[in-house]
Amino acid sequence: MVVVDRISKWFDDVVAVSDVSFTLGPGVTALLGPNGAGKSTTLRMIAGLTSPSQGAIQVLGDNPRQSAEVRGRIGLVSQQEQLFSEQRAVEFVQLAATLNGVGDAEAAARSALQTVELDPDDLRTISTYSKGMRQRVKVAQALVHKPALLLMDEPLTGLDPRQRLKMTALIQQLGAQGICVVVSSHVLEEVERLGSSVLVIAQGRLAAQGDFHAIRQLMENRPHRIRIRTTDARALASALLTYSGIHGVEVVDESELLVDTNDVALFRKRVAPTARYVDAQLYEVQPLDDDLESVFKYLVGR
Amino acid sequence: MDTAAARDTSPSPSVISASAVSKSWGDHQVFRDFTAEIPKGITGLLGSNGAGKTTLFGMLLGLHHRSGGQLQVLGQDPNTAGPELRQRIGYSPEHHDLPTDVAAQDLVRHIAEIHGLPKREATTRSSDALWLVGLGEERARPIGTMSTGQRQRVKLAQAIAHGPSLVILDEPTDGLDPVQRDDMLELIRDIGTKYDIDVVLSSHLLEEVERIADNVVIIAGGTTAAAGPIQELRVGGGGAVVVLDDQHEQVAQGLRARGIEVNIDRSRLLIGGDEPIESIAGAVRDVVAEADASLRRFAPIQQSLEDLFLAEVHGE
Amino acid sequence: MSTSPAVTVVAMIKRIIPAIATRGRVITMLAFGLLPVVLAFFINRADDGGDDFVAADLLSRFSLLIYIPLVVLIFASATLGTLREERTLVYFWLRPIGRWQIAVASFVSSLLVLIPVISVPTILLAAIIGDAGDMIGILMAALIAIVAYGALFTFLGLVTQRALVWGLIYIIVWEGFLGGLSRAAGRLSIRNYTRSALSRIADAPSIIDNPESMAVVIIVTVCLAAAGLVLTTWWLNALDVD
Amino acid sequence: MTDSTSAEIYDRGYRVYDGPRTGTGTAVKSVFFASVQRALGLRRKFRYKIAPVLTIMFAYIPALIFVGLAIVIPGDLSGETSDYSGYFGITGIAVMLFTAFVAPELMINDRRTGMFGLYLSSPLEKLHYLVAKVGALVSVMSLVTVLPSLFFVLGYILVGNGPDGFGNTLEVIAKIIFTGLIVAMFYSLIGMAISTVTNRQGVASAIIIMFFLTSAFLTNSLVFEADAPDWILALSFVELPVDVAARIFDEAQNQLDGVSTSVSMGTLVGVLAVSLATIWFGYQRIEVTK
Repeated sequence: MVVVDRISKWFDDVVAVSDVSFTLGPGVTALLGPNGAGKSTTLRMIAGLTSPSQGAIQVLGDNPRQSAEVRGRIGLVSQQEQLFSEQRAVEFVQLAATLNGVGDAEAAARSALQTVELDPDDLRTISTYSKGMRQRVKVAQALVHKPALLLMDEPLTGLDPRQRLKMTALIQQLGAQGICVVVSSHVLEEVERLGSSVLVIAQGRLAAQGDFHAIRQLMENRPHRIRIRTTDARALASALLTYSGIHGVEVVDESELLVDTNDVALFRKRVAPTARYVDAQLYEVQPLDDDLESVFKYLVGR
Repeated sequence: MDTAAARDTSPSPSVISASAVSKSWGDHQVFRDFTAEIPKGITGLLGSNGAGKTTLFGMLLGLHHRSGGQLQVLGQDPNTAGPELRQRIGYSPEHHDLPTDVAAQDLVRHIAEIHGLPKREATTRSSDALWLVGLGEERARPIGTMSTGQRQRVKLAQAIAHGPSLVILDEPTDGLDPVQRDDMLELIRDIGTKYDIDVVLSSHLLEEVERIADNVVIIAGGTTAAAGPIQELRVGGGGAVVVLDDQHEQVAQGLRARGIEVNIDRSRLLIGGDEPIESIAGAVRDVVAEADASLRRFAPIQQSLEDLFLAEVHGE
Repeated sequence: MSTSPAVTVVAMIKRIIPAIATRGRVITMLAFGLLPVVLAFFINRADDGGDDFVAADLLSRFSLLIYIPLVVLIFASATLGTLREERTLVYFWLRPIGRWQIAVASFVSSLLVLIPVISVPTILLAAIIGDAGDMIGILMAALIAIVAYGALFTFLGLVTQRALVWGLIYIIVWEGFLGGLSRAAGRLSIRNYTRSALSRIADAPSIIDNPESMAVVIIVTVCLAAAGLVLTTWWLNALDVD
Repeated sequence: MTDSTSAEIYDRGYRVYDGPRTGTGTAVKSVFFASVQRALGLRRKFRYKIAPVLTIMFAYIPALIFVGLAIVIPGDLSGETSDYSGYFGITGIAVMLFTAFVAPELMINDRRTGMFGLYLSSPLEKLHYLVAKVGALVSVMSLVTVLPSLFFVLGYILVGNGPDGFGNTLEVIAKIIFTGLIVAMFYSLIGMAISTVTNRQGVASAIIIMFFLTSAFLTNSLVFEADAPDWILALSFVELPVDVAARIFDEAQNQLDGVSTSVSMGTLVGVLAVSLATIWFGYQRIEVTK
């Protein structure tokens, strides 16, 4: 649905995006990267808000910057918070529906608001809404015309935990309906929860691409550190050191040790039998850098 | 005014002591009964958006008066001791929009000066503060040319440059990516531990408060939902999580055969119900070893601040 | 599946008008316009032998040279200017409609706000100290000013964030100062045409020397409006929206 | 160089400040100087200096021309020299433009960039802040009111065309400083009041210009062309402050003929009071950290 072919974008002499290519199909894709890595710029180019300095983008088979028809099939949840705040939510979403040429704009607006769990009959203006509610209004206006491509720039920022859970669930649900949803984020836990395919952008370049678990698999080859809490740290430590893939064990105290390994698969297979062998109880086996955050740091190279 | 003396003779051991504080804006009641003792150290103030974190900061600074109750900050009542108190507090607001065309060092020096530092001291201290937050090389740049991460650092630098006893940081990690967030948290940790400055920071990201704060205050519904040292709030709830790469079914069956309750959630097994880790650890080790499974993670289920937060904010 | 342009343009106008016609702004601008009305009212009571020529002359100087250009600048530059400044332009821009519709909607919105805001004090003033000919003349001249300045300043609001400053410099320096230096320079200022219109319709030769004919005035105004719309559309198409 | 056996590592960097602290006075001074710098575009990029420099130059050009003329045609202009206060009329446009650009810059910028919140969370109170701002604006405005006229008089003195005698010269200079300050104060407070009620710099600039032009234009048209009573001229705010200063020095040539001294002074005091009230109550309503 989206074909990005070797795009670059620079502002004056600052390179924002450099030689990035990828294609996107239906389902949720997370666009991940640190601030200033080029996520927003990439999303803006896909939406046609700005054109690449080099390279080409095709959305639904056409250039998004030129084709009005393509524009009508894109929904964008942008990052800025400002909305037409003196309006009621339903009026704002209805305006989006009208401009998108939706037949019964009011009905579409009401149903979009219900999708994001906002009350279409709410008489308050958007200016009285909390950050989370505004975020949902933005999602509703992006959904109201049933777009084929939904671009969401940092939709989870500024939401509190409960709101984030709900937004995550909604994104998953939209992806399951066959919409191509692109979500940019630097809040890694959420991307992990989305369980989607991931594009990692760092320093303007595509650093990794693929299924989240596949990326994690690729990362298995790097050194891992695991914390073990046990009843007999010393015995377990010397037993583990006999494996060649385990190159360092640090005994923190009687009940805790840290294991460094290059062969994490071996460690995972052997830890329980070894503990049983030396008759030590395992109270905790905790990988210290198995989360996306560390994967991300590894990719970004800092 | 001698702040060294003020610091030592502070009558209350608490940095902030609030009892039954209430605050209304017109008809809208933000706080009805906020009560908390905030000791020295780093304190995280948690609450959902709109819970009144910023309003509370305004009251601590004496910028607007509470509607009722008692409040002491650094041993003084902010309603009456406003300017004197604010001289000893550093404040970093939530918004990112600082004057764009002013150089970072000019801003920080200016703020230090109005907090009572003589000109020369203000100049050297602001330079020190900017080096501390990692903007030494960038100090002459206009703030408008800086990234969100750098602006957050400028805000931190202007809050600490004048050597305050207490630093109040409103959402200091808002808008930062993970790498920048780690750096910022480390900085705050340093400020709170190395220089004997007490820190109160607000956040809605629970995990970061867990990482650096000594104490936590959770506000919800206009009252204190929970307050205390972080270890006391993070109590183990019993049970454990087992994450495997393979052999889920066999391990689950083996555990059930030993009378342990098992729930499968994707690749994770949630086991043991309310039982303490000690009574299930042996079974887990043996079953995993017998099944020749790859054990990715095995840990007691801790009630995280997130759970606590969800319970406090929406439990009633 | 696209709706008729009339529907979408009206929908956008309904959104733009409340955004630019904030209560404070309308009241302030009406107050500026009503100041001379109040003064004129008292003068008229104190001294009922007022001269007839004064009304058109006073109006032409105050309204056409200061009041109308500034009021038009404030409202017209706000139409697209506010959308850009608040970064809400994207909610019009990223829709399957021609960008000319956005240009037309902003221009019409400023006309719809400006015509009542400007004509209420103008009619009152003319009613107190002028006659019917003056009133028609000043209203026509005001309308021409609104259309011409409106098209120009709508475009200016889209192009620069500091539209008000550049607009002020344009009004004071270009129209006010340079435009008065020579006849040729005068033809490049909008006030030449608004004053010509007033001079012709109200039959008041004291307002401007060698006024342009009404045909020229109308042609120039229509061309300015068209140019403003075309430029605005073209700029919208080439714009990087954020 | 350093002897390797006696090397020491010093713990430099951030230290907690335990020294004495200066009071509110210094804080006000700091805001004052920061505001003056901002108004003049000092310590900022070149493009921020263009507008102030041009406007200030604009205010000095007439002085240069008059002094130049006095050199070229000695003696001929002596009649004009008595009317130093008339110089304020000539630079009126420059003063108005300067107010329109500087007052919003000093007031609105702080509110929009969150600086105002940072100020209030320091020992400064709203009153201190406003005192510093009024001081800064009046001082900067003096650059286009007091200084050009002083320059003008000094030029005349240098070419031997100035007032007679040392006492007279001092008197003229004192008058000019006083008049200039009244003009600066008058424009500053009106500009600040308008910048208090508007939240956008451009709009405030436009309203300030509109305010002065409207008042001067309307009152003059009404009085001289529509036979309105003369007291209406007191509402011509471009001329009013100069007129009041002239009256205080009891100069024969008043700007506003036919306006009684009490009306003229009363109007000035009234306008200043309304402006101050607008600023004060406007700022009382602003809440930070809500």
